[in-house]
Amino acid sequence: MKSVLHMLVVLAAICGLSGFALSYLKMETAPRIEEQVLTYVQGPAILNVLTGIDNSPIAERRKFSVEGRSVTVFPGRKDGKLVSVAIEDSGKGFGGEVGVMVGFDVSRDTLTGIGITTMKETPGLGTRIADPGFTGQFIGKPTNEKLKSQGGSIDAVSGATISSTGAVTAVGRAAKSYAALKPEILKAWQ
Amino acid sequence: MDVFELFISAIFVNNIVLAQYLGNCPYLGCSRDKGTAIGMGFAVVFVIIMATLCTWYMQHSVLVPFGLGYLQTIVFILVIAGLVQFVEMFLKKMVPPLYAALGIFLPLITTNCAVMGVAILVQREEYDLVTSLLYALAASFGFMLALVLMAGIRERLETCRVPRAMAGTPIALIMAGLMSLAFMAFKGMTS
Amino acid sequence: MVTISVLVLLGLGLLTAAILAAASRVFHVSEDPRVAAVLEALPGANCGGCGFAGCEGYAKAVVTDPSLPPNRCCAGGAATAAKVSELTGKAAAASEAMHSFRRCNKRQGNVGLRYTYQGIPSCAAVAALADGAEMCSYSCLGYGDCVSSCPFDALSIRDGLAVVDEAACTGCGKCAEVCPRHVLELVPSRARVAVTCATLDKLKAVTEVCGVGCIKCLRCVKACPAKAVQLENGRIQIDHEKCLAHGDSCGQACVASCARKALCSLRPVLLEPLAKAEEKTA
Amino acid sequence: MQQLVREFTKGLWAELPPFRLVLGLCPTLAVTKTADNGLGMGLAVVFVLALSNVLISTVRHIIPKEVRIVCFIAISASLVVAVELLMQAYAYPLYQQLGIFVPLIVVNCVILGRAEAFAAKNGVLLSLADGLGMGLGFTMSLTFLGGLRELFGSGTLFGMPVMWEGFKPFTIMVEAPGAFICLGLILAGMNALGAWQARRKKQAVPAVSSGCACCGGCQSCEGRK
Repeated sequence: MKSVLHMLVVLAAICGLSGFALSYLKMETAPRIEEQVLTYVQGPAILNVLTGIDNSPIAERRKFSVEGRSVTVFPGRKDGKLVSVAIEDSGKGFGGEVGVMVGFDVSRDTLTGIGITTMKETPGLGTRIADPGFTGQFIGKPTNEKLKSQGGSIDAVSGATISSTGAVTAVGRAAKSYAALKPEILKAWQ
Repeated sequence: MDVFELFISAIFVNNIVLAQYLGNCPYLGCSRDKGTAIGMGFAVVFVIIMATLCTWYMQHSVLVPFGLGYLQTIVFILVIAGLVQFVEMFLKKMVPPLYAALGIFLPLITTNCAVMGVAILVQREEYDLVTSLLYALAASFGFMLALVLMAGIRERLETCRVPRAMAGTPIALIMAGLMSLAFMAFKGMTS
Repeated sequence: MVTISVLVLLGLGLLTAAILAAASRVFHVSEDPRVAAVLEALPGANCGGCGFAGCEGYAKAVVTDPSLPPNRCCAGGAATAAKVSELTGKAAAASEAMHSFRRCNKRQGNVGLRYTYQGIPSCAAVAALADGAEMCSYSCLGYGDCVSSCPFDALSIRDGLAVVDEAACTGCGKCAEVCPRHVLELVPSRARVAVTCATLDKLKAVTEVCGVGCIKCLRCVKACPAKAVQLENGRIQIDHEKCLAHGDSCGQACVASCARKALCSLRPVLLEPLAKAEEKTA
Repeated sequence: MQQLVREFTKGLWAELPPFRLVLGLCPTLAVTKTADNGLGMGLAVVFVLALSNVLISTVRHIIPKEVRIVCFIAISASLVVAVELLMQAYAYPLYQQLGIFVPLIVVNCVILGRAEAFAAKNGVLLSLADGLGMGLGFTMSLTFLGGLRELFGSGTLFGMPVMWEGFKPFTIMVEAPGAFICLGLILAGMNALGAWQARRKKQAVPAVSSGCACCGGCQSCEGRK
């Protein structure tokens, strides 16, 4: 019995100690990890959709809350003046959620572009929603843009209607957040 | 994803040993003769499926709800190590014939990265439970296939004249390379 | 977050330890502690020379089977046997040292060739090809499967024949296992006589291919006063226990009786000088 | 002191983990597409190996025999999680490149093998020397293999183009078959080198050892010192 107790105590102590040390380390590194993930995962997409800016959108990012959800907004500034913002959102695609980074022109309330950040669509079919042929259609369009089949002007990728719909849904949801947050955004970055 | 496609792709196209570099130590270590290879193969099939089941539940009932995703590695390996040791004791008492057949391979499996690899891969792919188990089954069959094929080749190799410096592990690795080359031909079979 | 992660890992550690502890109780298989001790004493080469699957197999068997002698481990030799006998409480019966011995003298018998073999250099391969390259279907093939099987470097191929280095041979029997023709067999190191032919053929079939092959005339069987020489499974076999028990008084009658001496030469003791020394003292 | 140096240097050549002992093959093969990946993986292993050796040799007396392996695994797994976090925080691109092989450091036979064979039997300082030596040997091997594959497979070294103009890379070198074949050739080269050295010193040519790959049971291997 004593040996069993010994076993229990030692193993539990090792596990508990490592749990403590690791969670401490996690808390210490969490902000840096978040920044790194943003830089390397969302970063390229953000810089893609926010063209002609001269600040660092990731460093100046800010969190807002919309209907209880936390939304991260990345501002794009030129000569210190806010010209565009990027908001990420997702919609249901064929293989799972399609994450889309959506850029908004603040003065004209149009889209400056979209970029796919995460997706699990069928390689060769659904993944073509990340091609410029599809994403490029959004540049300069109004924020409530839809697919042609839904009465809008966007051509869906042939053979990947569900993936395309997912992307458009994501754009729509981001636009909704943008519309709700616009006053706050303008106030935050003047 | 189509079940059939998942199977074919996990066994041939993305074979865990030859395309994903997992489980190489037993692949070279337990491929001296076919009997050993088959024994090891079945032990791995058994353990991978059990481990995937346990770690899947661990992930979805503990790690995700508490937001402890970063502890995945340590939790999974503890579960696998405990599981393997438990299975060994269980088989020894309850199913001695099976223990006699697989027993000596079980302790070797804790450090087989194929087991841990499959457990982590199904989480990264975010498969549901049934798909995870199917994937685990297919992946472990792929491991067994590679192992048994390799054992067949090495039994033949025994009777061949091999340059002295190449004898043993080097020639086995080169054979593995050629096999992996052959398996690359399956690429493109699934989309 | 700290509390939760500590709790989760603590719980997991406790659970693992508890399950393992419980399992080791519930699924406890009572194992003789002597098995572990014997295993410790064995060299751990897992050579299989004892006839069991690895050292653990022998350790288990020697503890549980009272009739199994403690000196089966050839790799460990006398020192290991002494330890094992101490642990198992078995009297260390005088360990009968064994040697591998080649039952073929094809060079002396002028065995001809059927064809020239140029394939894979392995006895197993050549034996599978039309019964081997030599006229005799039972001769030493000379491609050295035994050499590569020997864990102690006690074998070599000289002039197409396997040669046993008696000083290095531990009598583990690996070579006898791999020899596809069973030309190699284990004989006690003290053995006085041994058969140098492995053929299963008889009479003319033998004389046609080899000058020194055993033709199964059975004179040796009749000559042996101890009935130690017998025809078993088509080959002459010597029961060395009986032979050694009977002693030298027969003057190696079997060797003397062998038809034309050269035919089936039962050779004197492996250690010829010893035999000669004994003769002198007699 | 001498012993410390000996334990440290043996990992650098005499018992070079992937090439001599044929230990830890999976990461060796998987992450060596480029030299920097090999180097990064190697450094992660140095960190885990040195610290796990130190921790295990510190607590070696209080660990009960029955849960020895589980305890060793728990210790090295914690260190691996720490590496994962640090790598995510300070070297995210490397983390993305190495992917699943970062958590799989925990099942790298080198770690458990050294824990069992060395740290569980020796003092803290010796274990540290052993872990550092083995880890650096591992790093060297990985960087070398990675450099070789990168050089022929993409014509670059640490990301810089070094081959002549018009060099056509052998793409196969950065694929799985190239990894196996490259490692096989390196092992053969090591064997040939060993035989040549022995001949020069007029010693018997050492029997080619098949290393650890002859069993694969790294954690049950206690005979190795």
